[in-house]
Amino acid sequence: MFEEYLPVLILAVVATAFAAGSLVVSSLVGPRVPNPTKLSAYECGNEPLAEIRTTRFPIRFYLVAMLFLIFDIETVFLYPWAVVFRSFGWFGLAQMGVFVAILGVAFVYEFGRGGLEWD
Amino acid sequence: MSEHALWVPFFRAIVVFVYFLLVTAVLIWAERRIVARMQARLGPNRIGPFGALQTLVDGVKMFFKEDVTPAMVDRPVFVLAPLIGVIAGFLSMAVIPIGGEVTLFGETFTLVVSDLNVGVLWILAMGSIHVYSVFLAGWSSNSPYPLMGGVRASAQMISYEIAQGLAVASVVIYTGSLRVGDIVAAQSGDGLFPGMPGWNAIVLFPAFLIFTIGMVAEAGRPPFDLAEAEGELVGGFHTEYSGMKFGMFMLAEFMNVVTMSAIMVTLFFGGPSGPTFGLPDAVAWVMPMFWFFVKMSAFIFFFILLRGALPRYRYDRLMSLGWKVLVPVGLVWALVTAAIVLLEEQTVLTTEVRIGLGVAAAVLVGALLFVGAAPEDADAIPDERDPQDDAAQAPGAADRAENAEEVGT
Amino acid sequence: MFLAQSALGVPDIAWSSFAPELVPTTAALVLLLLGVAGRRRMAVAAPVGLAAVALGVWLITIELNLPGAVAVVLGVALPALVVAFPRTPSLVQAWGAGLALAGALVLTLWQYTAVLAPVGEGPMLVQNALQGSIANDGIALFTRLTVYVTALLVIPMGYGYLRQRRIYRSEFEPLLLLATVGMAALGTANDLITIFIALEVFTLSLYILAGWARRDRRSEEAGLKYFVTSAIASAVLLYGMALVYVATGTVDLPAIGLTIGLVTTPRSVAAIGLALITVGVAFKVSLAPFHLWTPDVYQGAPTNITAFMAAATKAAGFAVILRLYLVAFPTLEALWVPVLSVLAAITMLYGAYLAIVQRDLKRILAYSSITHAGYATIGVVANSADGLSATLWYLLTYAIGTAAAFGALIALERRRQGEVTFADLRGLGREAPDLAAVLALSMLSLAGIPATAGFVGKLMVFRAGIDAGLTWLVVIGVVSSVVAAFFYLRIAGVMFLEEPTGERGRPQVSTGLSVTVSVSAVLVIYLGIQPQLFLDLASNAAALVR
Amino acid sequence: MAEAVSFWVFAVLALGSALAVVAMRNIVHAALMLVLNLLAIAGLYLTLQATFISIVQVLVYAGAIMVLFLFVVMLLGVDRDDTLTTAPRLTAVAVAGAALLAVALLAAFVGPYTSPASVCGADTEVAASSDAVRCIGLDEVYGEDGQGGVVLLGEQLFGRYTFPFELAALLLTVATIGAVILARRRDLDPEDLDPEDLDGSEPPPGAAGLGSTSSDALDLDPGTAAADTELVLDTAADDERED
Repeated sequence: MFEEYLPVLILAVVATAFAAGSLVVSSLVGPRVPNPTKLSAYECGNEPLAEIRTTRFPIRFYLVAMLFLIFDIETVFLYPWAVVFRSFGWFGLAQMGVFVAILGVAFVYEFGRGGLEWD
Repeated sequence: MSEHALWVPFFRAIVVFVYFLLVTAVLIWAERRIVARMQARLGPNRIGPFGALQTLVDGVKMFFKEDVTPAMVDRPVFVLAPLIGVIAGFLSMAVIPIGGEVTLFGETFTLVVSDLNVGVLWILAMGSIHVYSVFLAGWSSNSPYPLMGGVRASAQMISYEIAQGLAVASVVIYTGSLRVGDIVAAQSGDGLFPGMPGWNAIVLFPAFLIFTIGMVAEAGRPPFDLAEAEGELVGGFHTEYSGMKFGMFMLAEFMNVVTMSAIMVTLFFGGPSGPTFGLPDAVAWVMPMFWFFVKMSAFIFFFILLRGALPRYRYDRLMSLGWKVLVPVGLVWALVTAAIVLLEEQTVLTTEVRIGLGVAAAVLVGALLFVGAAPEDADAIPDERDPQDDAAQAPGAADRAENAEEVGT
Repeated sequence: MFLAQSALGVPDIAWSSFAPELVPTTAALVLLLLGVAGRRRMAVAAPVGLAAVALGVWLITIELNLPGAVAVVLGVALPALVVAFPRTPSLVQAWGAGLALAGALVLTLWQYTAVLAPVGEGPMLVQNALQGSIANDGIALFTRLTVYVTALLVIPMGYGYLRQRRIYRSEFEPLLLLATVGMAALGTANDLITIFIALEVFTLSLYILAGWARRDRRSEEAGLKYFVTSAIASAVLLYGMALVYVATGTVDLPAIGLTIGLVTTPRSVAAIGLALITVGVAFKVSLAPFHLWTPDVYQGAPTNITAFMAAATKAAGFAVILRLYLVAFPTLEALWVPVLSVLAAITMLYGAYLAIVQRDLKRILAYSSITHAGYATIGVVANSADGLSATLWYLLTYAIGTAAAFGALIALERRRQGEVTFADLRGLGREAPDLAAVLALSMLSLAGIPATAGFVGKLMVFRAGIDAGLTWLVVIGVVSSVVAAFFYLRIAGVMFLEEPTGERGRPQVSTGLSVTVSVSAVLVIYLGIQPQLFLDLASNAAALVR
Repeated sequence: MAEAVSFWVFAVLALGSALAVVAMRNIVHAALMLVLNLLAIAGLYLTLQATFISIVQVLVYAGAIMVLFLFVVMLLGVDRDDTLTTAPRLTAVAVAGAALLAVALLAAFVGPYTSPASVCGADTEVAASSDAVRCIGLDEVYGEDGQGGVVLLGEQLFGRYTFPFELAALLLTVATIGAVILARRRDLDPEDLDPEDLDGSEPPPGAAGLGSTSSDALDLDPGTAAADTELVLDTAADDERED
C-alpha cells in the first residue's frame, strides 16, 4: 500500500518543486518595471470596464455543470460494475441496463427540452 | 508489489518525470517544425541541430521575462492556478508504464511510477483536478477575457470528461480490471486472429473514437481550442498571465498532449507491448520502451497534424458533439461491450462470428456517431415552441423588462 | 457482519415485493418522454403500450391475473389517451398519471391479498425481499395506501388550478409520480441506504414542486426554504445513519436492532447516531421545534402541491420513523421514548397555539399539520402493536381529511386569486353550500369530532398512549385537541353563521376538483362510521419485519 | 508507521481546511479550502486502504460537485468584496451546536474504542477473545481483491443493494428534471397555451373560469407580475454576454 504510493508522492514532490521553483527563480531573476497600464486588465486596449465580477454568466454553464455531476455519478457507478459484472452474468447486465435506461429517459427528456442546446 | 530497495521509488519517479519533461520539450519543437512545414515555412532552425534546442532556450528566456501581476487579480489563487495545472499534469503520468521490466543493480521493476490498483481512475481524477487550474486562472484574473475563457474551457473540459470516462469504462469492462498493468497485459496477446495485435483500439473501436475526440477536447487543442480562441477571447484564461506563470500554462498544455497520447497508447494500443524480434534478453528490455515511444510519437504527431490542418470548431457545436453524440454513444457502447464480453464467456464464438459482430457493432455505433455529428439541421428537433410562446405569453415584454431590472440591481 | 451480509452471485428478485411501485415509476418515465415528444407522441405511446400489453398477457398466462390485467389496461389506455386528447397533451398526462396511480393501488391491494394475507382472515405475513432492502409489512401497506390515495386525489384536484395559474408544465405529473414512488419506497425500505435514497427521491421532487410557480415570489421562497432546511435535515440524518453504522457494522434495520443490544456495540456512538437521526426525521415530519420551515413552505407552494406535501410526506415520514424506532432501536427505548414524547408534547401545544393566531387559511392548515404530527407521534412512543396500528390508521385519516381541506381551499383560492383568509369564508355556507359542507366536514374530521374518520384515529392513538402509560402525553394531546377544535370549528362557524361581505364571484369548482373533494368527504364519513374494515386491516398490519 | 504519519498529516489538513472554509471571507477561497478538505478526506480513505472510494471522492466531490459550486458562484456573479457575514448571535449558536456535537462524539468514541477493555483497544488479548471483527483493518477485508475494495464494493452494490441502486437512477432523473426546470425561463408548455387547445373536444376542468375572471396569472395583478422577479438564477442568464 505505502509502497505503491511512495513513488507517486515523490513524483508529486518533484513536480511541485519544479513548478514552484521555476516561479520563484523567475521572480528573482526577472525584471520588474510596473506601470499603470501593465497593471490594468487587458481589454484589447480599451479602458477596462470596472466591475467584471458582477457579471453573471449564462445559465447554460450551470446546466452543463449540473449535468456533468449527474452523468459523472453514472460513470462512476460503471467502474465497480465493470469489474464485477462478469460474476453476475446477464443479471448484472440487466441491472446496469435498467439504470442506464432510466437515465436515458432523463437524457432524452433533457434533449427534448432543449437542455443540451447551446443558443 | 514486492519489496524494493529504497532508491527504486525515487528512481521511478524521477525517470518518468524527466522522460515526460523531455518529450514535452521535443514536442514543442517538433510542433513548430511540422506546422511550419505544413505552411511552407522553415520554423526554428538556428539553435542546435535543426533548431532542436529552441525549446530549451525559450524556457531559459522565460525566467528573465517580467512576470506582470496585474493589480486587480486575486493574488494567491492567481499564483496557485498555473501550479495546479503543471502538478496535475505530471501526476496523471504516474500510472503510465513507459517501458517493460528492467533490471538495474539487482532490482527488477517495471518502468512506471506506480501501478496503482485504481489506475485508470487516477488518470481521470487528475484530469478533473486539472479543470481547477483553468477555472481558477480565469476567475482570479478578474478580467473579462480570462473569465470567459476560463468558464468556457472548464465547461468544455467537464463535458468531455464524461465522454472520456465512458470510453475508459468500456476498456475496463472489456478487461475486468482497473489496474493499468492488467489493461496493458490483456492487450499483449494476439487479436481476433494470429498476427493481429490484441489492441483495444480494434476491439473497442467506438470507444477508441470517442476517446480520440475526447482527448483533443480535454487537451484544449485545435480544432477544439475554443478556450483561447484568439479571435474572440485573446488568450482565454491565461490572457493576464506573463513570464514564468504563462510558461507554466504553456508547459501544462503541451504536457497534456503528451499525457493524452500516452494514455491513448496505454489504454487502446497495448502500451509498451510489441514484438521483440527474438533479441537477446540483454537488449530486449529496450524494445518495450521503443514501442511505447513510437506509438506515443504517432499520436503526438496526430495532434500536430490536427493543429496544422483543421480550422477551429464552433463552441456550440463542440458542446453539442460532446453531449448529444459522444455521451449517448459511449453509454450504449459500454453496455454493448458488456454484452459481447458475456457472450464471449458463455458461448464459444467462432472467429467469423466475432468479426461479424464487431464489424456490425462498430458500423452501428460509427453510423450513430456520424449521423449525430452531421450539421445541426439534420438532427435538430423542430422548435415549435418559441413563436407560439412569444405570442401566447402576452407580456413577453414584461419578461424582458424583468430581466433588465434584475440586471440593474 | 462487517459490511452487512455478503451476498454473492445473482440476488433473488421478488417482483411482487415492489410491484406497486413499478407502475408509477414506468408511468413517470413514459410521461416524461411524452411531455417532450411534441408531435411524435404516438411514437412513444404505441410501443410502450404494446410492450405493456404483451407483458400483461404473459403475466396472465402465468396465472398472475390481476397484475396482468393492470398492465393490459394501462397498455391500452396510453395510446388511447394520446388519440383521445390530440390537442391537450396535459390531459393525457393527468389521466395517465391518475390511471397509473389507480394501477398502483390495485397492485397494492393485490399484493396484500395474494401475497401477504392469502387466506384473508389470518394474520398478515411479512415479506423480507431483495436481500433485506424491502420489508412488506403493515407499515408498507398503509404507507402505500395513504400515499397512492393522496396522489390520486391531488392530480385531478390540481389540474385546473395549475392551468389557471398558468403554471402547468408537463413535468408536473412525472415529478409527482416519482415523489409518490419515493414515498412508497420509503414505506418499504428496510435498510439505511434504501431509506436515505428513497427519502431523497421524494424530497428532491418536492423541492422542485414547492417552487413550481416561478413567477410567484412566495413559491420561489417556499422552494428555496424547503430545499435548504430539508437538505440540512437530510445531512444530519445521514450523519446519524453513518454513526449507527459505525456502532453496529450493518445497515439492515433488523440487524441493527439485534446488534445494538450486544455488549460489544459501543452504545454511546449509537446513541449519538440516534439523536441525529431523530433531529433529521423530526425535520421531515415537522415536529416542533424543527417545524419552522413548514408554515412558509405550505403557504408559498401551489395549493395542490401543499395538499400533497401535507398529506403524503407525513405518511412517508412516519413510516420511516416507525420502522427506525420500532425495528432498529427498540433496545434504546429508554433514550428515544422520552425525547420523542417531549417533542410530541411541544408540537401539539405549540402547533395548536400558533394555528389560532393565523389569518391565512393555508397557514392555519400548516400549523394544523404540525399539530397532527404530534398526535401521530403518540402512537410511535407507545412503542406497541396498538400504537403502530393507531399511527398508521391516524395518518390515513389525516391524509384524507387534509386533502379534502386543501381541495376546498383550491376552489376558494381560484376565486380570490390569492391567499384565503377568514373574510373569504364568511357566508360561504350560503353561496356554495356543497363546498362549505366539504370544508366543514374536513375540519370536523381534523378536529376529531365523532362520526368522522379523525375521531376514530385520535381515539386509537390516545388509547395506545394510555395503554403504554403515557397518560401525561395523552392529557396534553386532549388539551391540544380542544384548542385545535376552536380554530377548526371557527372556520366551520364563519362559513355558516356569518353574512357574506361584498360582491364575490362563485368559487370555481372544476369537475376534477368536485369529484376529488366529494370522494374525500365520503371517505371521511365512511371511515368515521364504518371504520371496522380498515381497523382490522390496521391491527392485522401491526406485524413488522424484525 | 507510514500509516500513522499519513493519518496525522491528512487529519490535520482536513481539520484545518474545514476550519478555513468557515473562516474565509471570500466565497471562492472558502470553496478552494473545501476542495482541499475533500482531498484530505480522500487521503484519509487512502490511509484506510479504501483506494477506490478515495479516488471516487476525488472524482465526484472535488472534480464534479465543487466545480458545480464554482460555476454557480460565477452564475451569481459574486463580487470579490462580497463577504459572507452571519449575525453574531447565529454564529454563537452554530459554534455552540458544533462544539456540543464535537464533545459528544469525542466522548462517545474515546470511551469504547480506547479503553483497555474495548475490543478495539490496545489490549490485543481482549480483541482476540471476543467478537473483534469490527476492529480489523480494511486491508484484510479487501485482502483478496487487490483492487482497492472495488470488487467488494461492486459485489455489494450489485448483489445486495440492487434496489437502492436502481432507486438512485430515479434520484438522478429527478435531479435532471430539476436542473432543466431551474434553467428554463418559461413557465408553461406552449402547446398547452394554444387557445385552441382549451376549446378542444373536452374542456379541461376549470377552463370555463378562464375567460370570465382572469386572463393572466392568478396570483398577481399584471403590474406586480412585471415587478415580481424570478429566481436570480433564472434572470441571471444574461444570454448575450458570452457572445
